[in-house]
Amino acid sequence: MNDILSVLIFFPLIAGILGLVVTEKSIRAYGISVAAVEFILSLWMWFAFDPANAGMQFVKRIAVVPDFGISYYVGVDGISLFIVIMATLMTLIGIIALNIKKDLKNMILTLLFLEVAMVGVFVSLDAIIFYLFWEFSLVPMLYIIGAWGGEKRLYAAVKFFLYTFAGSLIMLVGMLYVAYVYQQTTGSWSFALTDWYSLVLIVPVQKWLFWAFFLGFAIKVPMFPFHTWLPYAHGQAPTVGSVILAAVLLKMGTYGFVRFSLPMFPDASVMYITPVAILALIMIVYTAMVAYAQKDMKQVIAYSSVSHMGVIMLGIFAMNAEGISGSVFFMLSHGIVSGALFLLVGVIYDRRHTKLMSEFGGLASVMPNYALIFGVMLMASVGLPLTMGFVGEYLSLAGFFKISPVMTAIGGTSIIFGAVYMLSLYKRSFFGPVTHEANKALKDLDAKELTALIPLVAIVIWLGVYPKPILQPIDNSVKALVSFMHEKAQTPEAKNTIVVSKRTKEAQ
Amino acid sequence: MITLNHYLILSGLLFAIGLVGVVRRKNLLMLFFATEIMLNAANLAFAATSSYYHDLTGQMFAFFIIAVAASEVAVGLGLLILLYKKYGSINLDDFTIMKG
Amino acid sequence: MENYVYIALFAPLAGSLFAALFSQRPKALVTGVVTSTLLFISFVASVILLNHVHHEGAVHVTLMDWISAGDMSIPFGFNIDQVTAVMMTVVTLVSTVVHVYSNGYMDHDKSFNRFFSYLSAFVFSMMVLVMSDNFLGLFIGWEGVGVCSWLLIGFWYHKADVTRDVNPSISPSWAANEAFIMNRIADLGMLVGIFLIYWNIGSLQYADVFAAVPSMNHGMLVTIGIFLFIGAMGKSAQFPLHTWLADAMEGPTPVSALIHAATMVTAGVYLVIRANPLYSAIPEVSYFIAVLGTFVAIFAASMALVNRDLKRIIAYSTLSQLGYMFAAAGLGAYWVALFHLAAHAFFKALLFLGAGNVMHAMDDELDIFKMGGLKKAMRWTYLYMGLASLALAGIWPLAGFFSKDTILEAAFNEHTYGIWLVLWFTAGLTAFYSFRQVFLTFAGDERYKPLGFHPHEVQKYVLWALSPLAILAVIFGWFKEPFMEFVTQFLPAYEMSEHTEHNVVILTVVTTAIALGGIIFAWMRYYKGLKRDEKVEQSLPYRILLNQYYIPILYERVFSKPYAALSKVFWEDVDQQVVDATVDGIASVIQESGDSSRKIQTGNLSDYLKLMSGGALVLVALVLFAAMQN
Amino acid sequence: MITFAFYLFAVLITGLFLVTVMSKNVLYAMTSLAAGMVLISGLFFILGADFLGVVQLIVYVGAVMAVYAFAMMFFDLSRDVEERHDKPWLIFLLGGGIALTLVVMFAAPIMGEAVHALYPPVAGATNPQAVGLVLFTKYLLPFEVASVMLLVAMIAGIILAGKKMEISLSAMDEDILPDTKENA
Repeated sequence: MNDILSVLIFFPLIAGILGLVVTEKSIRAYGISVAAVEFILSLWMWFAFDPANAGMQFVKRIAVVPDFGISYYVGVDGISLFIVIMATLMTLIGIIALNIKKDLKNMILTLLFLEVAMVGVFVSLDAIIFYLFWEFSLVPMLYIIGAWGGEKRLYAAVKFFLYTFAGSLIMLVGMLYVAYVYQQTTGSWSFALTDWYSLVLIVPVQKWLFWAFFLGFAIKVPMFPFHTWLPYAHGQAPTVGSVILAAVLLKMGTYGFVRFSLPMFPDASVMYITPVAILALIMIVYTAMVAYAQKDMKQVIAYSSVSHMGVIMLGIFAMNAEGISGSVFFMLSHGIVSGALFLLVGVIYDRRHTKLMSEFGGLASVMPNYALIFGVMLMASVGLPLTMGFVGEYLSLAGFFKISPVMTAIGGTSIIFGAVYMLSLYKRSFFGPVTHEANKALKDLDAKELTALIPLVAIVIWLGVYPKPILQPIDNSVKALVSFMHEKAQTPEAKNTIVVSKRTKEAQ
Repeated sequence: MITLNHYLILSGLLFAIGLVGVVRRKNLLMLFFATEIMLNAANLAFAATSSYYHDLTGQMFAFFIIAVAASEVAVGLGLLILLYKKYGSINLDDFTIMKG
Repeated sequence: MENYVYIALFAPLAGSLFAALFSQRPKALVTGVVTSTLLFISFVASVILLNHVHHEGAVHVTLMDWISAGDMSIPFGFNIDQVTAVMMTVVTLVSTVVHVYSNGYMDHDKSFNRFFSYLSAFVFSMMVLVMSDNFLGLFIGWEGVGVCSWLLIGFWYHKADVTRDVNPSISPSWAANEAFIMNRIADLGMLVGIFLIYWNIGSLQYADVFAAVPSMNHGMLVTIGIFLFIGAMGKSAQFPLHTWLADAMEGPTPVSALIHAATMVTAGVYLVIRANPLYSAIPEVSYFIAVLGTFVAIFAASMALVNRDLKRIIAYSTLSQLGYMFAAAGLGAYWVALFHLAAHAFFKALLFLGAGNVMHAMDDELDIFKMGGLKKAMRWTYLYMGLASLALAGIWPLAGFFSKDTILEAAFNEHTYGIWLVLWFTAGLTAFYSFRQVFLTFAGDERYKPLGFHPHEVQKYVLWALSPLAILAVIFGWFKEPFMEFVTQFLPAYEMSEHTEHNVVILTVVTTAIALGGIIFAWMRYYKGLKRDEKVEQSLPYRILLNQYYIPILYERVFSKPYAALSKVFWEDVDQQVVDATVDGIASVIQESGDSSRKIQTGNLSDYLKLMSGGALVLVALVLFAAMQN
Repeated sequence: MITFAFYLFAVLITGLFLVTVMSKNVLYAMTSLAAGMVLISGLFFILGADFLGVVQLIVYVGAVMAVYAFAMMFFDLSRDVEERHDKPWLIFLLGGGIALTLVVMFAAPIMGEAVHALYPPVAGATNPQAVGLVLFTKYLLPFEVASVMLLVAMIAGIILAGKKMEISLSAMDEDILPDTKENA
């Protein structure tokens, strides 16, 4: 059982390599079964996971380069557990819904390799391993966008790659510096996160490191003004690329904040709440407005992702268990919901080879099932209670309210602006009379698409009504994180801002 | 009294001479000569250090450098001959096909 | 009792899901029958609970945990006290009637099954709203009814957008989006209120919150009160968030009756009543609520005076009556507000459903100028609408008389004579526009004939289904005393002063007089038929009223269009020209520097060697420099 | 005596190598190079690295120079080589700069008095013996690798130089010579 994480990482890798000899005909079945096995393995991990334990579980540590303290060090806690499961789930859904004719085999194998990187990032507890997976995730995505994308795919792919790569190089410098400081303090090298947590950095050093890590994560999130790669990447990527990108890859950025920035630089994080929050607010309001101006359905959803990630950022910098738990939960719900929305746009793109809203109208009469599922996901996206979207958005905003009521009120406009652009998208595409001849004979969702989408709908509603099975382990780990940050904080300002929940205090 | 520094200075000078040759020469064969000078300068520095510190490691390095130099000459001249056969020249100014 | 709570709550949900199963099939009568039956079961359970609460006090159940993070712990908990029990009974009763009615009304609609699914889902949301024992549970219902309202307003989504001149609501889907977005604006206010409550009190349970009110800082209470009221303003369509309600008339008429008259729009009033311990503690906010309510009462009534659209007139009247309710609640007469809420639900639903009958008869024509003389063809509908209008006008002994009169008494009692005067005058306007509508529709010359309509009465069972509402519209007022006793077990009692008691007869007479005056004026002008006066119709005040004070156009010019324009600027100019251009600029700087430094690559090895030795020189010099530093 | 020898050798080596890099005549350059190398082996002997001196003589002065001499015969270099020099001052500036910095660097008293010998010469053994002891124990693996490298180099040299040996360039007519001038 302790090796479950290694199995999760390496199973798709081996399967991907073996897949090279599978024939083009049977590759789809092969891909689906591998992804399904991987997903079941991840569910098994959840089953074996002890929700009461807030710390790392299934920890495995093998020294790789002992002289420099680099080790293969993996483990999950409540924060990463569900993101891993989401990554395996979205890969499975993506492969099921795959609808490309060209080089299907390459695509499926690329997705399997991408899965390795995604799982790897979220379970790594060693900075070097983390960084390796972090960068490795770029390559399959680069290939997916560059090989199967739209007209400007090369521009989009290169932009995506270079932009995120530039950011992560700065992060790498930050990591090396942390390791250097660790070596100076303790006399031995280590890149293990758990060792780094115990390192108390002086505030000026924290400030610099905070920004180094910030750049790497913020470009990935993507925060304003580093967001412009995202619309291109989404606009040009094939459906499955967008699904994975929105669902999982963006979460690497916000996860990085939770995993690195907060526990390692609590004082700097508190100090920079205001600038980060201002960027997040710009993200929320500005990109929501930009989303409203789009003509392309996919671009609307792409910009809406940016807007929602702004709320997640607010929640992370709330510095209390409500906000951070909420934003981790929001990461999951945003992954599922935006993934589903991209799938849905892909459905219509397959049929009409256009994504322009002006080309549609009245789809609700022609494709009722499609309209229904789109409607459910739309409502989840605008944060309707009893859907998954609400819980995270509500908790994130509630958490940040403690920091600044005014900023939360501005951030809360996301529920208004979100409704504005999503409803206008829905109205323009689904309502009104059917004006285009080509739309009159559109086929509703077929079995394959329904298989991919219905589980997502079920999850969205299940976790909206009863989020406890997921929220509780997240909350346990987050509470531990918050109280750790509180203890580690040096400045009185940080001590006051980081609020340890009453329940944690009682438990102590 | 000759100290280690003397040898090192000499070796530095020889190295600089070799460098001047490497930079200055356009004829590849002559350029090879200049590299030999540089290698020798390094050998000298090694031998001197070895001798003054009573440590044979320096001499070991010098041996291996000589071995490398011998291999280099063999392979390098082979290539040079091939080049000459193909282009009829061993003047560097005649080879600019890698111009960017 | 727990089981009755769950039956009352989940029966509509079950109905909705059942109907949803058939949503893409052609009409199946079974969906209508099953949902109506389940609604009736829910109604029965509600009545049983009402009775139980009356005798044994409140019932509280907790279904399960919902959200639990940090110190926040929010269960799905339901609390059935007097107010809730009244709301539940009213909601389920009106819903049941509307469901049965819809079986007839939606008979020919191809989306019959879908309609019932939405309608029952709405009832479920409304039940959650009124039954929850905490603010977030209320918020679930609050948003849930918003979505159902969106779905139902936009029920005929296939209609195309038209200009404002042709249809002031543009299209059903446009009206639906307007309603949802406006409600969302208010919901943000409410959410902020909820956050304030959480961080100041640490709980969202009504019991904990209201227990903490007395010990709290007054300024904070005022802030919380204001934000919660912003939420209430959106849902109850108070000025300035009122425009959506009239446009919401694009939905099918049963929807207007249930959602936009009887239940959902009263949610704001319910919230204020529910939070009475809070609002009692902040009289300044309460006073503002009363003033705003009063303003909306006359403001909406004035728009109803000239409108020609059958449903819009009733919508404005709803708005006006909501103003009355807020006035009552703001003055501290919470039980009176609740009483008027219930009475209004009955007669306004009746009025709307009657209007639905007329629409059916007239092939969905809504212009009352094209009707007239329908009483011959639609005797029963005429009776129902006449009764409902009398009740609305506040004529003894119908329901409206008791409830509205009490509100006026309360206004008098509080010495807020301005409010009283305005409400009194509005009572006259109410009577006038109600009967203008009734007379123009049912009396006078048969203007529809040249237009080729063939009106007919609706099915018998539909008329029977309306009878409970008609009966209640008549008799509900007689239960004023028992109602007061019942709800004041929970709500604060409202005592009239001696002074008011003395004047109560005079007040009643004066109020009835102006109501009768309004009716008589309408009778004089319209009973004999329509006499259009071009001069009046061209006059400025008339046009202002007809165009809803130009507020929708103002909103479009001030908010919608600039928002769209700004969005476009943000996208095309800022995002592409500034942000992205900066990124590409950096990239092109790098590329161009590479392009220009390409010249170094001469291909001549000798040049490279020169460069290399230059580099070596620099490195050696650096080493030397570093050595000198030590 | 040793001081004198050092300075004598130093001056001679410098002079000879300068000839090597400055001369236009290949033969002069090669001859002075060989002479300089012989003198360097002299320095090795002064330093007590007898074995190294011998290797220097055999390998460098003997083998390497012989290879150069053979190679020279392939190229028609009996006349003076013509070289184009764009910026002669730059070359000497660079060379002089490096020489100057190196000299300045080494002129300072060498640091690291605390250096410990890793493999000190075995007491009582002559230099070749001592070298042999270290070379065949501590450096056995590099030694073997070096031998493989030499073998590879030998084969490579033969193959490279021996390709198309059957075609004689000098026996061909001018016009059927492989494209020489065009490609140059």
